[in-house]
Amino acid sequence: MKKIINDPAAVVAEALRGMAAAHPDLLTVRTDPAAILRADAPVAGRVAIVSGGGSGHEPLHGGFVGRGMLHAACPGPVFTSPTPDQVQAAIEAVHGGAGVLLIVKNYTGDVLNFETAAEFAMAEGIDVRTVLVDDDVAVKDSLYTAGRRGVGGTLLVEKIVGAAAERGADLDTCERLAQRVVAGTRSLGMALTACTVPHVGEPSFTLADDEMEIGIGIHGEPGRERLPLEPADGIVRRLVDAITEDLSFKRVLLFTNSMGGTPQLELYLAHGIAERLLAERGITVERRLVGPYVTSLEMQGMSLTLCGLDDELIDLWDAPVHTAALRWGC
Amino acid sequence: MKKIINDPAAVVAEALRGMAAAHPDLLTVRTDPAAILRADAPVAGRVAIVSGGGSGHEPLHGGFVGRGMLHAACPGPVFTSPTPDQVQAAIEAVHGGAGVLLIVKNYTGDVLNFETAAEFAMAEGIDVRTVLVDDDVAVKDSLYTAGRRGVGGTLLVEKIVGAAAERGADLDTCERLAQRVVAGTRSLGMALTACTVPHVGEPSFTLADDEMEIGIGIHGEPGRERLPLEPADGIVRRLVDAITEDLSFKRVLLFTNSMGGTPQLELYLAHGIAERLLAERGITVERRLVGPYVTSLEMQGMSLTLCGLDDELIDLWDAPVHTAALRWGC
Amino acid sequence: MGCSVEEVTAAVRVAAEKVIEHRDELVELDRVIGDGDHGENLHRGFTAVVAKLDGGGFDSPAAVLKVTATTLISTVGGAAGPLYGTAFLRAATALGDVSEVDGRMAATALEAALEGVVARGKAAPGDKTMVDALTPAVAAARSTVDAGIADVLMAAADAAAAGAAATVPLVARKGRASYLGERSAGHLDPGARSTAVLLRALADAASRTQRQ
Amino acid sequence: MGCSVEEVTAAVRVAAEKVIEHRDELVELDRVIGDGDHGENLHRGFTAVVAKLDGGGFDSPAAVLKVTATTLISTVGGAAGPLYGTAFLRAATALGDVSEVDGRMAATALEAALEGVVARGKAAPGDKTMVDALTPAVAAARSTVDAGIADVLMAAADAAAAGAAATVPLVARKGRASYLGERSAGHLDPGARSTAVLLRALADAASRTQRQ
Ligand SMILES: Nc1ncnc2c1ncn2[C@@H]1O[C@H](COP(=O)(O)OP(=O)(O)O)[C@@H](O)[C@H]1O
Ligand SMILES: Nc1ncnc2c1ncn2[C@@H]1O[C@H](COP(=O)(O)OP(=O)(O)O)[C@@H](O)[C@H]1O
Ligand SMILES: [Mg+2]
Ligand SMILES: [Mg+2]
Ligand SMILES: [Mg+2]
Ligand SMILES: [Mg+2]
Repeated sequence: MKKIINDPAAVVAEALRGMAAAHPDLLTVRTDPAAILRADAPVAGRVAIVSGGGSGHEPLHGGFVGRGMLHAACPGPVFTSPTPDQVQAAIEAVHGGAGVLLIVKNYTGDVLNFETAAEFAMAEGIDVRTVLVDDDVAVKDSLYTAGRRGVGGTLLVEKIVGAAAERGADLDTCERLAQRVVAGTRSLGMALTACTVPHVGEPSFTLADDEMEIGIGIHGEPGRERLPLEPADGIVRRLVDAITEDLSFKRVLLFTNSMGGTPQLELYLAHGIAERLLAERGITVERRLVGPYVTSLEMQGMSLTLCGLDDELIDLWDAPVHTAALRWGC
Repeated sequence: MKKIINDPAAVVAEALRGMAAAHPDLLTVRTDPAAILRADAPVAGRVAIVSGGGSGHEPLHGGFVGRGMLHAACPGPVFTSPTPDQVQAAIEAVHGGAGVLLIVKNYTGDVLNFETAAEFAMAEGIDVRTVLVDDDVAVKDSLYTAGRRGVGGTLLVEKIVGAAAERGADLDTCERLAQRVVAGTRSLGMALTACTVPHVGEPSFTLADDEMEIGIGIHGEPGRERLPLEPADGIVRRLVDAITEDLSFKRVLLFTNSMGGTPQLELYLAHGIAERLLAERGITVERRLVGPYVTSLEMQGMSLTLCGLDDELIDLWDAPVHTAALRWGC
Repeated sequence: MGCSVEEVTAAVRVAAEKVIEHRDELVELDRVIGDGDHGENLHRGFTAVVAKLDGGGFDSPAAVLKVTATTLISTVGGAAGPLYGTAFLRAATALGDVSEVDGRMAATALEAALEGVVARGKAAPGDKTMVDALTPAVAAARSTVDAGIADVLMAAADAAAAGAAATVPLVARKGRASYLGERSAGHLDPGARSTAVLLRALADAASRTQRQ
Repeated sequence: MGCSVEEVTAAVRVAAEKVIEHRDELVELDRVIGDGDHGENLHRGFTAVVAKLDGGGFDSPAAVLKVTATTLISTVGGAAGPLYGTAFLRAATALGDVSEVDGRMAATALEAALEGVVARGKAAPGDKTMVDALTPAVAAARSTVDAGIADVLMAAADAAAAGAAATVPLVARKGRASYLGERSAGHLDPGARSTAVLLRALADAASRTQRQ
């Protein structure tokens, strides 16, 4: 295992120390339990947006804490959801009197831990709502699985709902808005290589030099289908086809995401192909985001996310945001 | 070779197409010869800042084109400097009547090609100045080498001089400012793994599982010293020591850069260590930048850059910038 | 004769240490069909449990199980944290304020634990989860309920081991392994395995104290 | 008897094709002590040169060399683009408007090429660059100057090959390989190698036409 780390068990704690040092004006970083908070939290009278999950997906979620997006992020150990105490402490730290919306990726661990935290916080008299993000079309949504996973779309939900909360939308509105974005968002990822979790020390799975994995998760879980490696045109077409077969789109935000180890050059190349394929299908790309935003450590690969847009969602997407990883309008 | 590409010879052209699609309002992307231009170029009465170099270092340079930074970037093939025609065409496209400053990384190929372009442009009556960036302390600056290389510090020169040009500084002022930033900036990089250039098809060098390379270049060139892999504390200390031995610093911008394949989690961890070591040495970190900004394709590794600051440089660093990869204040 | 509060404390500690010992095996099982953290998660959680038990001062077996539950909930994370936390919490509640745990109570506590896991995780037998180890364990415990606690736990441990082994051919329908679909077949479920390890250790500890 | 404009065109085309053929070898040499693009850069440049030569319509040997120069400058990039571009440009200037190139003129043109490369790149012999192939080539050409062009170029090609081979033990002091310091020793310089390939192809082409 080749990593720039000290003790594998201390990776998250040490990274949080670096994050605190890097963004002193923007963030307050707490340890024990770990939380990344907006420096100006709690924001009185505003719905607080809280998310979190296992670490290793950076900049998700800590990189999205700040004005116009998250009020708090709860980082668990690498690829392991945070504990209820941790989430509860974050909820209490950022609650500004208008309730708290939890944005939770749909994994059993995340759901159970956030659920417990929400129960505790509600017992303290805080109005807490939860929205599950489950945008991954790789997983069949059926009674026979844990349901679709939350992947790239999570960022879009956080940005759009964060903007609404910043403008003063109430908890009901934020909750419905988040559900609407989730309902209109679909993603699919693929990997060329696996990542190595520090405490595991070896790659999560092995792919031959001429293989790729379609429908990869963001936790180093293998995907649903292993196929011979294809040129970019074929790869991107598979992702676009699967997403647009799952849901029909007209006006969209196109999010081309690196799984961490894929360079910008390849990512822009893939993005260009996706734009072309969407144009061929009569889908209008109104907004785009290209970069390593929802990652799986150093995994090489990419995901595409399409999010259906209307004028309201565009306006919220364009609203000012000031976080470590996403910033515009201020 | 596992990459999301089609034809290795078409990687840059296809990536530029994707970049154009991703940033329609921000950039004008030309092909044949290739150039990435500010959408509003030429900006009348402003010094035009032009840079460029081999591709594969994204977001450098194209990701830094826009308000408050570069007016044009000339992307060569992967790791190969652009040709004089290409640079000359970019110069002519963005020249706004107040002269052009070329920011060139100090490599023989870049120097020769930009030099030729400058000659041609000056023959057309455009006042062109060139500033060479040579911030890499890995290379001894002596008569017996091609001189120090330009690496991470290039971004800082581009941002600071870009801000001055945006505010209306004249060509002499921009040139002197760039020289001042170069003189006060030092970097050092290291790698855990090599990258693979698409048209080469195999890694630029090989490192054993327990080895690292200190003083790595950004073109997949091996570095100066191969050492047993160390924990992050040791790695970062080597970088900080070498940089601060080369030049003495008081107030600095600390730039912790990923070579492309190192995840944010590790990068923040390394950043935290660097902050601690600088504090121990009595060096005040006034500004910081953490991310994959000056990369070497998918190489795993990092570099540190220290740039001496004074109030003027801080003010220029903080000035609004709106590019694909760096954005604040607007 | 049943287990006193000291004996329960000792048994939970032994169980915690066994799980800690199995860290790498559980990591490896989870790496193959999950995300490779199950062993690390339980290692972190049960290390904290051992530290809590070292503090001592428990006035009932239920208190021991309760502190185990809350410690697991606040340190494990992932799916296993809330599930094992709930299991120990329900077991504690089932024990009430008894000062000694006999075979019948142990079976009742195990049954409550299973119900808690199912209530939280909604898994059915055959879904390839820890429920596939716990369900036969509860059945076996119930059918030996009149024996001593050592025999009850031994029966439960044997059944859990068999149940865990029987997860190998299953296609997962809950938890992270379910994302793999058919490809999850052919592998042991990490959570079922850790349940078997826990129960085996509890049974061993009980036999030792009961034999003395 | 010297080479006509048609013969010069044919010789440059043969040289271009040879370099194109050596793409992978030059990539590999550059991968080891540089950045692995030398073969790709020259492949791109000389492919463009061949296309330009196909256009035809050159009224002097100098015109052929000049279009080669400008094509290389505008398509190769890297260090080699401006250096080879300058070399061909200076050679073209040295030829002036002669309609046939004899042995003496070939030597003069080679010497001008070397001066151009040194003026731009500031490398001295022994720095482990293309200068280490060109310098002995010029000396050899000068000493056979009264022979026919085929013999002059053959002598230059032999000397270039030896000069290139002699770069192996050298520590680079110019170009990208210089960053490696001592570790650059033990490897053939890619630019010296491509110079040797070019000269060998020109010499072979000249012998063929002169023998006819
Ligand atoms: N819904 C569920 N019900 C019961 N057990 C479950 C459920 N989901 C997962 N598990 C158990 O949890 C184990 C995985 O735990 P762990 O790896 O710690 O959590 P995570 O899946 O969040 O990484 C699985 O092997 C399985 O036995
Ligand atoms: N200053 C110089 N003078 C003469 N030749 C040089 C000089 N620098 C580099 N070269 C030659 O250029 C070759 C490398 O060319 P190439 O790989 O195309 O460019 P780059 O180094 O920009 O990648 C070297 O092998 C060397 O022979
Ligand atoms: Mg997990
Ligand atoms: Mg090069
Ligand atoms: Mg797991
Ligand atoms: Mg090269």
